[in-house]
Amino acid sequence: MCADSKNMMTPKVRTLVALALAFIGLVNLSPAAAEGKGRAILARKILIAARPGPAVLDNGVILISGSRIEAVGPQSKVKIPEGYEILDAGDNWVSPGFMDLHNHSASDLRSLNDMVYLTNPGLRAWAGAIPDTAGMRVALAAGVTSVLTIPGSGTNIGGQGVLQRTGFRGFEANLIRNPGSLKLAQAGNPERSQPWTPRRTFMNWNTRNTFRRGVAYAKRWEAFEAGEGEKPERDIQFDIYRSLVKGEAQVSTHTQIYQVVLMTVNMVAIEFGLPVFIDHGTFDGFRAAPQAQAAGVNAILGPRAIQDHRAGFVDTDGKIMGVAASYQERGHTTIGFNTDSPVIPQEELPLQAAMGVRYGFDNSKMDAIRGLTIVPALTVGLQADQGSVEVGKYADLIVTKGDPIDPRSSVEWVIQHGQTVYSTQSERRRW
Amino acid sequence: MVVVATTLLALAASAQDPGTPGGPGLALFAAKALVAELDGRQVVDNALILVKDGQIEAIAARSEIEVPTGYTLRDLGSQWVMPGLVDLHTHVSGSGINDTVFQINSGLRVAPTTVPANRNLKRALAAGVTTVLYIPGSGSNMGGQGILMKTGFPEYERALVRDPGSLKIAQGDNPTRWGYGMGRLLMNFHLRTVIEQGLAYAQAWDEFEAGEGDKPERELRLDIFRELAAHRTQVSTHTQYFQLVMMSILMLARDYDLDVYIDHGSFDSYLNSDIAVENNVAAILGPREVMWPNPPRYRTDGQVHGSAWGFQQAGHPMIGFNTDAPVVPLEELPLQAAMGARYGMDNSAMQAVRGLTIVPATVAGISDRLGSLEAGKDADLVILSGDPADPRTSIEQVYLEGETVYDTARDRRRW
Amino acid sequence: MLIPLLLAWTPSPVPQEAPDLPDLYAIKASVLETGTGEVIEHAVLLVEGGKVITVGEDLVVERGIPVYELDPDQVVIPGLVNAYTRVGMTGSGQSGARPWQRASDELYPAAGDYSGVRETGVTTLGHYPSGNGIPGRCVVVRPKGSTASAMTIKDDAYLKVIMGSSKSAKDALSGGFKKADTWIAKEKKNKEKWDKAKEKFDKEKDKEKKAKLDPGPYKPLADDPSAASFMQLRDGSLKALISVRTAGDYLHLIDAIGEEEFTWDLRVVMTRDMNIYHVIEKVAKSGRRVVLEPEISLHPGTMRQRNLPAEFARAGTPVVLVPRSDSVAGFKAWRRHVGEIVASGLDRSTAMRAITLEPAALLGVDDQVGSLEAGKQANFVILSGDPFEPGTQVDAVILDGVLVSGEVNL
Amino acid sequence: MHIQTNTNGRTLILAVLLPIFLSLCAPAFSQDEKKEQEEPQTEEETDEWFALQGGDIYTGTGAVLRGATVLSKNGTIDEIGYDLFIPEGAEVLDVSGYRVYPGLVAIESRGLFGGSSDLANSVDPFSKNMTLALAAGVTTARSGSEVAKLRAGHIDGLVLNSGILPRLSYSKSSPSGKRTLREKFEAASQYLRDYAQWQIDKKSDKELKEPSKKGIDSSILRYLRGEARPLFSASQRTDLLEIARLAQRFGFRPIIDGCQEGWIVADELGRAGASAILTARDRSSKGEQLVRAGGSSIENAAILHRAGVSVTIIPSSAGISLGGIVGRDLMHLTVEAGYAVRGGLSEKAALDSITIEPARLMGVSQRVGSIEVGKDADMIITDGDVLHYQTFVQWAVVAGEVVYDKQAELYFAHIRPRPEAALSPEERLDAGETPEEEIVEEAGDSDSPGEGNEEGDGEDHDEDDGDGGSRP
Repeated sequence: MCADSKNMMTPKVRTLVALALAFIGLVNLSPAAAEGKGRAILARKILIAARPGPAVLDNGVILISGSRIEAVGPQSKVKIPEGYEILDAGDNWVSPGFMDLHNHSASDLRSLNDMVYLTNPGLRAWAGAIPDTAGMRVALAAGVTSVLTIPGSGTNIGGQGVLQRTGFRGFEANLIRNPGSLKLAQAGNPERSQPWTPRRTFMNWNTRNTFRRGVAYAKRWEAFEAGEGEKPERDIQFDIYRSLVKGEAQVSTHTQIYQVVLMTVNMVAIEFGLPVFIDHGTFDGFRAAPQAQAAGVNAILGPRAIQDHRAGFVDTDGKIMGVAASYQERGHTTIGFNTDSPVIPQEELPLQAAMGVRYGFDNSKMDAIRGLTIVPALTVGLQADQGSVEVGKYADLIVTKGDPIDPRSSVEWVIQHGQTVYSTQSERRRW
Repeated sequence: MVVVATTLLALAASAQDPGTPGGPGLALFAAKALVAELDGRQVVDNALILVKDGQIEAIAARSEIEVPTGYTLRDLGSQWVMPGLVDLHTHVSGSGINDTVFQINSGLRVAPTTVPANRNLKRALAAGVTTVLYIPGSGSNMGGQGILMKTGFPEYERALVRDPGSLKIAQGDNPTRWGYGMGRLLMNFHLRTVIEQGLAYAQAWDEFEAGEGDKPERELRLDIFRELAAHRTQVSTHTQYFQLVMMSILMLARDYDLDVYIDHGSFDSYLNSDIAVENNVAAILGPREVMWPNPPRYRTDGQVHGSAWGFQQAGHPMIGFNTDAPVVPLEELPLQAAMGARYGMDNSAMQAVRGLTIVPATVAGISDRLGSLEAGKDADLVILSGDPADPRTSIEQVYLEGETVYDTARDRRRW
Repeated sequence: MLIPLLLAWTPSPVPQEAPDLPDLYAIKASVLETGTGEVIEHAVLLVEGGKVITVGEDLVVERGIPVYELDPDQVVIPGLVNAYTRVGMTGSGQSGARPWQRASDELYPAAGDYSGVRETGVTTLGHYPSGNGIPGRCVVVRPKGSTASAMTIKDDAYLKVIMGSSKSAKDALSGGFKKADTWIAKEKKNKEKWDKAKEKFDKEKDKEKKAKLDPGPYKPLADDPSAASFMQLRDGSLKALISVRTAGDYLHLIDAIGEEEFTWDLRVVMTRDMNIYHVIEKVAKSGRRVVLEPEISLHPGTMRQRNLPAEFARAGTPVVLVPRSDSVAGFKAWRRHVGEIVASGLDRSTAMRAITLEPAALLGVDDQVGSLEAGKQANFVILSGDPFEPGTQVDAVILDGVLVSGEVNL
Repeated sequence: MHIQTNTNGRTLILAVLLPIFLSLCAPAFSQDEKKEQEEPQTEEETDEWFALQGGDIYTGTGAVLRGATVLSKNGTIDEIGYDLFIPEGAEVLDVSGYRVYPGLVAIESRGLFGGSSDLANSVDPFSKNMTLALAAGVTTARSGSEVAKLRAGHIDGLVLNSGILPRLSYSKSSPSGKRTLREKFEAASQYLRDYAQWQIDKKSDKELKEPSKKGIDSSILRYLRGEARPLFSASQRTDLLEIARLAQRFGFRPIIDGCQEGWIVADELGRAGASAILTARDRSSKGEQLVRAGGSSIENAAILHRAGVSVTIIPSSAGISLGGIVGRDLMHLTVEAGYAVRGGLSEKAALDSITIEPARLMGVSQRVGSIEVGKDADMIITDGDVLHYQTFVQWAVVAGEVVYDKQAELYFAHIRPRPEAALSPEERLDAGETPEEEIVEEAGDSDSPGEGNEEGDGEDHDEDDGDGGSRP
């Protein structure tokens, strides 16, 4: 603000503020304030969902100090320090909070698509982001504790997504990373929405050209920062590519049928060498699973979970194929699930995994729960902070009546950064 | 000699009025003076206000100071005195303020459209509104530059307080009507593009003036950013919803370090109050004073939430009010504060009065001249029958720089 | 004793007006298929007056009888019978039940198609009337003759019925029989009335009175044409060819027939995803013929090929094959298409029977045509080779003993 | 051991048969029923026996008979129990290690029967959708005003009842409509009073003539006499309340379709003896101008059930959808019921809500909806807890005949082929699986739970823990 208002927060005012904050209890709804007393959570079954690492721990205890996990182990071994608040989940199960890498609904839903240009790498979903809408409150009550909110697929490059938590109030409290990703939609929707009906070959050329320029821009900066070459002119249209090249953000791709998924792998991952993941991958996309696996392109699948015999797609010989199962059969090992909320209500993310399993996804090693937690975390490079119940990670935990992907298993408790952000004991069940 | 004197008197005839520049001093006795300092005195009972050369010379309890000799005394009896009201969101000082050829019009200025002391302003004056920020409309993303002006002077030069008074930015809604399938994301991108350019331009000039680098080419479109970069003016944002207000705060204030304040933040904007506090972004509210029962994304469980209340909840200390005249008539500015208080704002510490005076004056960077009854500030005084926020209160007199520009004893009551 | 005749073979040029064959002649062929499934080598076929006198292996031909010795590659087969065609017909049908309607009423001998038909070796046609519901009755013709009667071999060969999974379709059939019942009841009453009157008349002695009482000869009730048709179905003087599309249709057909007993065969309309295979066993048990195209279809929802004609045949159902497309071009491709499903599993002799004797039986003219046996019409085709080989040409077509296409040299 | 459980099994059956048969409302139905049941007999000369052996039989009445046998004769269940005598030539299906449940009943369906209305004459008994519905466990479904069995491969013995669920409208959207309906009810109940009075008076005064039926809505008379129940579509609190009041005032039991805000007025609905047809996951936010509770709640089914409202569950889409977005159509009826459990409904009530409850509403509970002697042999055989998302129907039996066999159909044979799927559900990651609850439930309505069951739930405990421990 101007000279005068710079000191608008005089000490007096500041204390006032602090008081006020304390009163209305917004404090417990911001991660900053999480520090302080420790907690211990005991449960009959804890889904560790580590990768690599164990899947389950029976009769375990989780120690939380501040916002992070301090220790995990069998109740017999782990000693609970003095003064720790003990939450006994009893026969309930504890698992890591779910993460959805294809979300639109943590926003005003009016800022999804800007239809003026085909490629808009400079746009930011941030400008429309609302992490804790009424709908997302329900999602939180279903255990969805973090989402990647991305622009729509009305154009080839919709803009930059933003990674948000869902447990707290306001944007900053919930911000995980911005930019979270660059949203790429190769085909399927963009051709519909343009009055001049571009087709896939042109869209691909145009997208590819944008990527080429973006990567070149990023390289120029790299060179400059390495002391070679002079300072490039700042271009916010292409800044995102600096993050991509550094691996600080990924390309989240609306990509579906075989040839399009193949192009995602060949163009984005192999030709441009950018971190990218499949963010639909449905219909006969699974036919490109081996290539995706080879190129290290993770498959975040949904919301379509099955594929039957359809002209133009694939001959399933009458079988009704599970999409996730089909990736798995073809050797893909890093498979997650998404909802494309609001296409599927955000709170039904776990159902996506359940349906994956129903239609043949091998869950004997408990990869379904991983597909909702550690896999998405790995996919966007957050595995150090979240995605599994391991020491040092944020205490983003959900307590369910049973198998967390079973629709019958209600969520009783949601803990984010060590704080209870939802509990059916203190309020009517939202979901 | 005498002749000279008489001629002098004749010449100064107008300037004879006490309190005005060149005139004798003026001493006002009032039952109550709403001082409205930013951090300090709020009220003085049985106050004595000394006015000299259009400025406030001193203000204190009658018991505390003597009236210097030669001063004209006026006893206002049971009436109150308060600083002139300031409205930072008005469009009624002229016409032709919505150019929608381009989305970004950082170069446009409202100055050439101004009609000082027009009918609207006169009525506003009669309501105690002495200073307004006259800004472009929100038809485009960046409407242009507003001016700060006083409502009571017919001459532009005298009326003008500061040009540029602000840069007007409109982030959502209205500009989207502009067409081309443009949504908020692209508008946001356009804003960032021009701000980046502008700040770079400003920096280039600074470097040049510091003797480094060569003289940048002049660009009318971007000059305003030199003012902004130097914190000589502010960004006034048409911003309402949560995510727009969030952008005003985090992008404009935090990321680009512009002096920005929320202009008519409504709906669910107050949910940003904590980051507004963190980033020293003031909240000027109105004309929508309550959250609609059915807000776009949030649920209030049917409760009606006052915007001012909402910001106050998070302890926001800088809450002001505006009318967006002609959306709401300028003379109803005090009503905005009244409604803020009605819908839950704590008014125990005169928050309503502050929100009409010192708060807007401060965020507009003119609190050195206006916004409170402090020695050295312009003698823009409002003489009224009681609590300014109360619609029943009548305005009796308005002084502008010591000059009586409105007096119900002299003029027909306008409001 | 046999007089060997050397004959110089020359490939026939542009087919000119075929020279007539004598009334009595013999054909010597290295291979002859009778249509019954029997294949005769070194066959001799003796024809007189347009009929087959005898056919057999190495028969002695009396001196003086002209003998046409065919080229060793050439094969003789019976004239083909297409029991389900409208080639040459022009009428457009109505919907609803019109069981009295006759295809013979729209015969047009001058139709250009017939000459084309002859060249394809098809010597017998079953024409059905077009329309929906119950379009009417089929007429059997030879593709030759200047008048309808000259063409006609047999009328009222079958009654075409279209069955579907719908109340209206089912009622059309069952309702027809009900109509018949009510007509019979009425007629019965009518007769009884007359009998009473007659009785009274006979009893009466008084001459004048008797004159008044004379009921005259019995006048039966004017017959209701559609009721009549269903009575004919019952008494067997008329059979039905009922067409269905799906397995469900078949079940609804059986349901609609209920207790009624009459002769009927089945026409299966080939569609892309056919599910008729669900009832192949049921159909086989019923012992009905099935009429369908020599078509490879797909198992629903898959790319798996199904050879339904072969499946029907294997289940024991007599199969009648008709050209895929009902046009002269379709007739030309007919044998080739049958060849395809033979290649993919249909028994060869069943296939031959399915385009000759079986359709003849369906039309009720197997006593005259459909196979080369003594006493039957001398309808046969001389082919340049194996009937089901793609390259095989029609060298000559003989209809009622007369050469109607191509040529045969001494 | 066996014998003991066996007898247990029998007592259980008897214990539950009585109430069920008593609960058969509407004499109107029993006639239809006779008609229906004769049909099969007339067609079969020889009796057709079918034996389902060795499965754990979840009869749907609360009883669970482990490793028991269901014997059906001509499509009707003849005997249930242990060591039954299997007649010569009976078709026998060994389902040891699998579970047997009553076939599911869908109170709404689209496109299962191929045909339009008049199913008997238009059904396509080979339609893909019918097979897929059977694969989802549905053996009875309503189509329009008819309710019919999914007898794949047959067109007879199909329709169980018709003219069902007559609709009435009583909504604040049409005040005039409400008035007319109220008046109709007034008139009808007045007529009934007059008629009763006449019955008495005519004893004394022979001349007295019967009150005229003129202008009386005969269908409404049937509702008032309890011969049929009307169906209302209503979701908003106010409408629900109004309907409840109407029902209580005139004394009929309404069926309410939608019922989204039912959880708010559950007690009123309970008092009115209402039944609810709902989608457990229904999503709607309340009108914001209301300061009271409103909109949908995941607890809707549970709260209504607790208040004595019988609950029937149907997914948001009553058709078969292969578009790829799964979990919301009739292929996932059990998943929808699962969401009701999430909201607090008991497993038993959830199963009822897709079997016996809808059967009752459609007046066919004497034929389908549970596994009991005398009812149709319509059963599904699953590889686990029927409400578990991973469970697949292995065989579907309708009228004592296998009409669906997972391994014999193209669609799902490749998913966990049977040998593997023979795993008992306990070996799965599956906590929703709680047979104890069933036993508890059932202890309520029958005298003795029986050792067989207690034993059973003991096992489950062990294995459950065991499995947990054995996991990596």
